[in-house]
Amino acid sequence: MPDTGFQQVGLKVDRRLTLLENAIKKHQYKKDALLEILHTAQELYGYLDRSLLTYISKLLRLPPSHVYGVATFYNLFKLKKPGAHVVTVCMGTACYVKGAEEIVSTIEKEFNFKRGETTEDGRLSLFVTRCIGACAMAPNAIVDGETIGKATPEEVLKKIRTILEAAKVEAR
Amino acid sequence: MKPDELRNLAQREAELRKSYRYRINVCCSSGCMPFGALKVLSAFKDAVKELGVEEECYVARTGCIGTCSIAPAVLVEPGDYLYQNVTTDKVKEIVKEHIVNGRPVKEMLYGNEAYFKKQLRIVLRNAGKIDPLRIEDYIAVGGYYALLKALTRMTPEGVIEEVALSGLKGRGGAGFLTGLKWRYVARATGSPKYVIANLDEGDPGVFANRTLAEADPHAIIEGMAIAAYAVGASKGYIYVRSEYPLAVETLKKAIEAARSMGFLGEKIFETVFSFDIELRLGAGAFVAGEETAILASIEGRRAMPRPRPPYPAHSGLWGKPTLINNVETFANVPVILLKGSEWFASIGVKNCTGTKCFSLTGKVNNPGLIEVPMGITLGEVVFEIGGGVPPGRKFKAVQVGGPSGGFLPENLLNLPIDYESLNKAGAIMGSGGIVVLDDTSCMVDTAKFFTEFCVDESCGKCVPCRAGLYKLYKILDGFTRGKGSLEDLNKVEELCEFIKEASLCGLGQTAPNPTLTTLKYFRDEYIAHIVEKKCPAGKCFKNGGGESGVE
Amino acid sequence: MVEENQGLSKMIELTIDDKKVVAKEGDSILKVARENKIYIPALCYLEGVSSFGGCRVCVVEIKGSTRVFASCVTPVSEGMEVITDSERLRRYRKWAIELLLAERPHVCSVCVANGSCELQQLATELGVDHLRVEREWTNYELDLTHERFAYDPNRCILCTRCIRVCDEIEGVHTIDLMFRGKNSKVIFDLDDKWSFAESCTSCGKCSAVCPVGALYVKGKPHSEVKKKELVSFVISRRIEKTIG
Amino acid sequence: MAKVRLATVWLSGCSGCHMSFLDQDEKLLELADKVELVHSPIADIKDFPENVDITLVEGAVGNEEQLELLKKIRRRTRILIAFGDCAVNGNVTALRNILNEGRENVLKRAYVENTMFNQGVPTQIPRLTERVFALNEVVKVDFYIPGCPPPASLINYVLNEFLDGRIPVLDGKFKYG
Repeated sequence: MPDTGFQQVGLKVDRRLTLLENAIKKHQYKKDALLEILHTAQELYGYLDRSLLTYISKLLRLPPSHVYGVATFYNLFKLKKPGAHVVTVCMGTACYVKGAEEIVSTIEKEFNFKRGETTEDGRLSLFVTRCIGACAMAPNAIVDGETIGKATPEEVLKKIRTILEAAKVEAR
Repeated sequence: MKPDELRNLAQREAELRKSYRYRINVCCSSGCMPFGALKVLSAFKDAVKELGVEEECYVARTGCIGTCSIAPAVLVEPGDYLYQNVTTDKVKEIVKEHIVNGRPVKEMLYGNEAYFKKQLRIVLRNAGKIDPLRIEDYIAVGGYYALLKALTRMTPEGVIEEVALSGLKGRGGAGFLTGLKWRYVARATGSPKYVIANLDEGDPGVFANRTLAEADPHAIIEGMAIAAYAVGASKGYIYVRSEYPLAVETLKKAIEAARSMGFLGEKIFETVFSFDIELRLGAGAFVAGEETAILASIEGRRAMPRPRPPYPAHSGLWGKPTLINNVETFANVPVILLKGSEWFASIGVKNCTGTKCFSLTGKVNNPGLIEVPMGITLGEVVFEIGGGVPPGRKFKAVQVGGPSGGFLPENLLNLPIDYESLNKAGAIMGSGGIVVLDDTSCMVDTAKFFTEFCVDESCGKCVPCRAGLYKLYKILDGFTRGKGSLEDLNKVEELCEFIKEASLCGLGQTAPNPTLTTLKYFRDEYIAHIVEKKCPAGKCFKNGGGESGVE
Repeated sequence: MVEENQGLSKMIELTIDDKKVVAKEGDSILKVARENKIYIPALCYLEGVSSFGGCRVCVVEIKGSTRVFASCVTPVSEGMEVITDSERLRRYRKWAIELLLAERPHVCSVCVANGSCELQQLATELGVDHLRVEREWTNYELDLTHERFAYDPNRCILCTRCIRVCDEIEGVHTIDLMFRGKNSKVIFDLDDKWSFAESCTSCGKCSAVCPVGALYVKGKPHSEVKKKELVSFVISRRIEKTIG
Repeated sequence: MAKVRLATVWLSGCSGCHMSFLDQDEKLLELADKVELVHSPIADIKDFPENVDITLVEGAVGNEEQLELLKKIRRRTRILIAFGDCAVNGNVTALRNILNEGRENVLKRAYVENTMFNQGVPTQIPRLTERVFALNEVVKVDFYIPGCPPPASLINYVLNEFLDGRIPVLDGKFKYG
């Protein structure tokens, strides 16, 4: 295996790196496995930073701009570190029709940031997604993995505050 | 696996099923999961044990039963008793009364018979009645028999002929004749050939494909294997949205199970036919559902569509002949082979046979996953199955076909659901979404919402879609803020025509549909916004009027 | 994408604007039309590299079909009847140019490409004398880090000519697109500043083929650079062909 | 026969289009036979007159006074011509839209940050519009003469066509920039 990789790009040698290399090996360094590799990398690292992308481009022998182009084309791949807590509001048709926009704008106003962003202190990220498929219970919001069906802005805000408070207490 | 082994296994499983007097099916699909379905499942298992009816009552974890509005839903067989909003505290009573005492708990039942009356379940034949993670469950209800039949008693051409005679059309939206597509791939030169099942259902508000994969993954796998045999492919891919973790997990396990049973792999049923399937995950790009974009995505590139010809049938994955069908199309195939093309052709209407799955959502009393025979009218779906709009509200429009489907008004409610009729009215079949709007929805705002969706999802390759849609969105956004003039309506129509006609792929070609149909059927709402600066539904103008100085 | 024809291929007959022409099967309508001195306006098309089909300026009608087709990516076929000019086509082409002009702040009077810009020429030719849609005033940062070249994303029309020459002719693939839709942007390596893009060979082909003023050579009149660099580009293409 | 009432107006622009207008040289004399110049930055007429046949408007709309004036022009003119790139699409004038910083900051940049003497935002000037508009973003425009500036010959051609009762055809005659 070509070991041009990790030292050059500044990746730490750890278990995650081994797992990533194994995944790449499993795909026999095939260029067309790029999407699969990016999935694996994001699962392991949480997001795709420059060093990771450089490393993948070297191992798969793909031009860096190609790897970057693919990673930025798909919404799912995150190039920036997401916040410690994540709120995702479904903006599928059913949820939109039933008022998801109000939930999103309420959160935006409350924490003074925009959808797709993370608060300055890195504690909260807000994402919108297109349909999580629980349309019958619309509108839906997911706060740290927990789905709130038939959600109201107040309810979601309350949940976020509880989580942030709990985290604060823990930190102390 | 040898043919005899399949028969024996099926028999054993069927007997095992019979040995239980009751079967409790707990829906654990994505619709019910967020509302505690798994807890309900284990509560049922505990209750059955506690009350000592383990021997006579089987508790199964199943896929979607179809009634998403009453999540978590539980179905008790025999008799198909459907319990609604089952929480863990209700479990014990249900088991005690229904199973032990044989008296269904009437107060907890979902009393809505009309919901099922007009439905016909072919694709969803097993949904909610088998455990998707147990391949034996699928075999018990006749699974993989169609594959056996195809491989041992039919020629590839014979399979294609049967599918062609059934009149099955692609369920991904465009409605191309499936048999014809298969024939093109079968006749194309080049090897290896590939089969792709499209499960990149990115449409907001549409979850029919996902539910199918969660409820009956083997029907998809079997359909793909049959297709592979028919066209001469040896490798298949299922391209699935990664936003569907449960569907991904279910499919992954189903593929492994099928492999270990020998339905996938080398020399299936001891014939010369070999076929295997790999999962490929999407990563959040609606356009990747487009036929040529899916190829780019599987090849690890940006999912940008390319012009056709060459068609994937001749030059698909890595330039090889490739068959791409929607998962729902594949799920139809085993039934067609088992019951015959004539039977299938007798369902639905002429030129449009069979059934179609829809996710029914929006302002409707009974949202959920439905399957209806082609030719059923929109009115029947919205009012009889869907139970109409919520009390006190007035029906306004129904959208068919996902984000790029048109909105149809009340006077088109007797329109039959088939490809031609929908296209003529400005809607599309799409991948199967029906969204109902009532008088609280503003048509201008809704058109804007869908245009914005398409702006976000445009790949950016061609100018009409990339730049045109964004301008369209800006103009519509202006309308909802008090900007714009009546002349702008003509401009919108001209711009829509350009986007529709000159865009490269289906995304751009259909994206103006919401705008065009709302302009056609609800023009008065646009005029109210522009002239009176008023939103009849009270949705718009919340962010103040127009920019300073602009007339 | 329309493949370059190799070796012997079947000849077919078709009509373009009522003129009977003979063509190699598999060639694009645009190529065949040009060979027969029939003019079809085009923008993202560049001879010598693969066709992209993005700008939709080269759309034509084909009898028997209600749609329009980008002639640069539509192969000819036997008996095909192509119409290259009609009121409808002119309308569509106009929209394409207008939308491109409105997509980013194309201010000709302060652009290096003023006078040698293909977008500007097409606007004149197709009569786009004003914009019916509001112009976007994007504010991308200029990249002036390279010692010889400059990149102004605000003038980019996303035709991908630079990407295609960089990949197919120079063979380094320094350039690609990032993001998608209206946010698409031409980037070097990992969206690096140009001078930090390791894979770049500074060959200058990208700026030579840029139809607008997005990629350009610093400190020289654009019109002069373009002619000179295009000549060397064509020569390199020829060498490529003889070798490969 | 009564002379055609012609007006020219200078909004936010560099006056280059008017210079080009003057570059018609001897043809201005021919023009003078046919038109009566009822309003122009080169003539000292305060208010924009009523009942104008043709108005050439140079420049984009950058402040509220211009906005009002343009609306008045529209009301009082039969044929309103966007004269030059700024009027047609904003051009250099509208480059401030890129800054997207709000009108106060634009003024600060011009009168404070980039000056050494007499720093301070003047108070006696018309309020800037939030962004700069091309004419057709505000009023209906009847004809467009692009160019930065449009060549004198083109201006002359367009005016003469209108004077002769024809609608000019710019096919291939104009050029942005």
